[in-house]
Amino acid sequence: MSSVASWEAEYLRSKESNATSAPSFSHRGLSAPLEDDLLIPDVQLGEPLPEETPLEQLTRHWMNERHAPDILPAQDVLLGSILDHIRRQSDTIQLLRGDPSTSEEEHIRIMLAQTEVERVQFVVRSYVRTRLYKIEKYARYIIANEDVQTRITTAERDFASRHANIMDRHFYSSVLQSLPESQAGLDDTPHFIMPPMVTEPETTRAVFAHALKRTIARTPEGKTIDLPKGSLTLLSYAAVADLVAAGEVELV
Amino acid sequence: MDDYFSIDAILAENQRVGCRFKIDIADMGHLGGGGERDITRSNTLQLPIWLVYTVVLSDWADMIMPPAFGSKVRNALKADPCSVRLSGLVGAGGLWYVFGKTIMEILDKKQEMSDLLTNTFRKRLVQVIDQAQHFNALGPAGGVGPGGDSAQSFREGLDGTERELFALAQEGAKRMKRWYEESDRGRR
Amino acid sequence: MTSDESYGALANQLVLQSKLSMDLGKLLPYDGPLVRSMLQEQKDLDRKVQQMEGNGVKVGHSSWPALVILVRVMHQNKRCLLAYHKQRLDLLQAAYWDAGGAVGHVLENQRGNMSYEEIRYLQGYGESVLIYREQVDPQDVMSLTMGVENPGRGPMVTVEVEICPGPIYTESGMVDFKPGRRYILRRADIEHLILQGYLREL
Amino acid sequence: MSLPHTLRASVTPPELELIACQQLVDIVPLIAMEKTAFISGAYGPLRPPHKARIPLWMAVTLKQKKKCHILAPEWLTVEYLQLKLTQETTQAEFTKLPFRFAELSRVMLDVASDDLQNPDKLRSLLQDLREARQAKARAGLENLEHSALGLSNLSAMEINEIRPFFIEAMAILGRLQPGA
Repeated sequence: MSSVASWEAEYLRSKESNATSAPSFSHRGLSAPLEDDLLIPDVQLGEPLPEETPLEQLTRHWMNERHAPDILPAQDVLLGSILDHIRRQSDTIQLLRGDPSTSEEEHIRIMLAQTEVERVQFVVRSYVRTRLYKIEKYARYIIANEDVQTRITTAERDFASRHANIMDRHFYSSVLQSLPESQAGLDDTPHFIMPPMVTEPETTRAVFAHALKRTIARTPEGKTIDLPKGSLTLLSYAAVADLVAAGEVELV
Repeated sequence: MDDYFSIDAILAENQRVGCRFKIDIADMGHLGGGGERDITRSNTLQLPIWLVYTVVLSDWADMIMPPAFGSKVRNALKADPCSVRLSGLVGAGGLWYVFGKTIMEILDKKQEMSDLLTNTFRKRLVQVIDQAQHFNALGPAGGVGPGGDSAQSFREGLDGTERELFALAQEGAKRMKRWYEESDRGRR
Repeated sequence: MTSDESYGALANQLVLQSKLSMDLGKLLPYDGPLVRSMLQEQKDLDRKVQQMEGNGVKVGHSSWPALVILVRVMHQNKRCLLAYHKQRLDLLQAAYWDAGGAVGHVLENQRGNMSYEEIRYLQGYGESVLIYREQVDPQDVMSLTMGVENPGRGPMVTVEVEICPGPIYTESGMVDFKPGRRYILRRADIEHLILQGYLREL
Repeated sequence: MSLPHTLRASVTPPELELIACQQLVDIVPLIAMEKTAFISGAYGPLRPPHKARIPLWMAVTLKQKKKCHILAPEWLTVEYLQLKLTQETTQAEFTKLPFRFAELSRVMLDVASDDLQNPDKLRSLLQDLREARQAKARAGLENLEHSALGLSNLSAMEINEIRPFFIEAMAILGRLQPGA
């Protein structure tokens, strides 16, 4: 695919994700860029708030995930489309970088594209790694709870079961197999005051909730808290978990 | 704090509390770390918190209200919570609040102890963050924080939980300072 | 386990090692002997409990409190053993990511501190991450195992060679690193070498 | 764990700065560039001396290459910040400021102070504002109980500074309730 064509494809595809039209990188000396024949952008990906671009959406989900004590609903469609976009942009940069005759203007544009790719890569990586951290930490809790599994991708669920498996195997080979029969399990329910052996997310932990629209939070004790549009409240995550999933509240 | 695998949670429950036994128990004398072979009735042993629950809730022993929560301390805390050196009551690194929570769980009327713990904690909180942010600005060398030695003695009097909060507040302030300083050099 | 040893003393030693390791932020040598003597203590306690149960000790029996206390001590020992092992796994996983996902690099530095089971665990963990990446991002577009601490630094970075990693192929061609020399390279090409300590970012 | 220890308790200033730099700013380009499709959106064309609106990260990259001037946002002026400082020091609640004003002003002052009017005065006003608001956030601690605390108008960076401390303090208060 010649370099101009690759940017063409990129340009046409970018018109699908956001309304503005843009001619491609024009290769030095080649014909003038395409006229702006505005294509009607097809349906936006997912159901973002009206003016949120895919990257803005991912940034919101990234911040939500970084702050929430529990694991949030997966955004694999959005994530997949952004990964695609990064790959296409990187391929285009590779092609253009290989061409020795690029002008100074072209060189700067490549550097801008490269700078952005690394920024978006970082957001995607931090988002994914934050979810992985929670999945590792609550692997056995996730395995035991169907409802949690609906919030994660198949790859994450497989990772959770592999993780629970290698941990159980490790505990067994290092400790449990040498313990008396009565003690060899990982699911004791001792009648003493002792925390459960399965670590659970601390959903009562506080978060800073920014209301994107006027809404009502409900604390675990049943108290309701009015959240005016644009307000910022420090309160228990459990009180806003549903609102965060519904996109009415974001965690900042 | 109460995660099964949490090292800090386990260490917190190693703190010892005095228990006066109401029954004899053969060859358990060493539980209290002492030399005797058996526990005999009305013996008082210092037991780790994780064991106190078992013996007290089974009514084999009564927990002795430690001086750290005696009336003298309670009155001092009601008068001026910032003046009391909590670390002096439970030993440096000791956990006065965790200690109080344990006792609360065993007491019948829990509200009074909860109020004591909550009010003490909240009133000392502003002082903890003030010092952490100011102390940080001067840097560890600048030991004399606001109010000179009274600040110094307040810091020394922090219990383990407060010390952790002090470190959290300091870390937050340091991170901000680093970001401001770094961005000066980083970009030009 | 001598009788004058207060129950839980060994467990306390073990957990204090974990606390020291947490405060230092590094893996201490695996304390096999202490773990083994605790497992022995558990067996002795269990035998004593079995004997008491054999002698008909149950609720209301004069020795019932002693039996309950012994069982409580066993549960506490078990929690300390598992917490000690879990804390070490957390450190090993952190070391894995700090080394940009290079299990070999972690083993090179930590093998002496690790038990045989921990080596197997780390290898299993590394494989599991790669299986996950294969499913989610086969071309590693997001560079899953790269750093997540300093975002947005410019694409180019100046580095100095600490340990010579030898010739490395990067997108901008072959780089034959010489000790002590400085290079300006694309961050993405050499970030893993920074993480593993071969290069130092200036 | 797949997340380093330092990142678990809270988001970091560099991460907040990365987000802030997604914000669009006006520039006067010194280089021509066709309209181009980036991942975050399509920007340009850049046609000197016409103004253009691009993300701050892009403006920073161009400015470092001396390929543009960045126009200060309307709130980054001595008059506006002076007014805000007066409000801040005379009323109890936090005054309204752009949510990421700390990061944006920091980046602008670092990279494009020559494009700003009286940068040193801006720095001192921002520092005074920061200290006045930090004192207010601390005061907010007194009515901290384990349920909810309103902190409207606090900015992203200010939230981040008090986050680990406030959240842990609330968790402790929660644990000190009977039957917690």
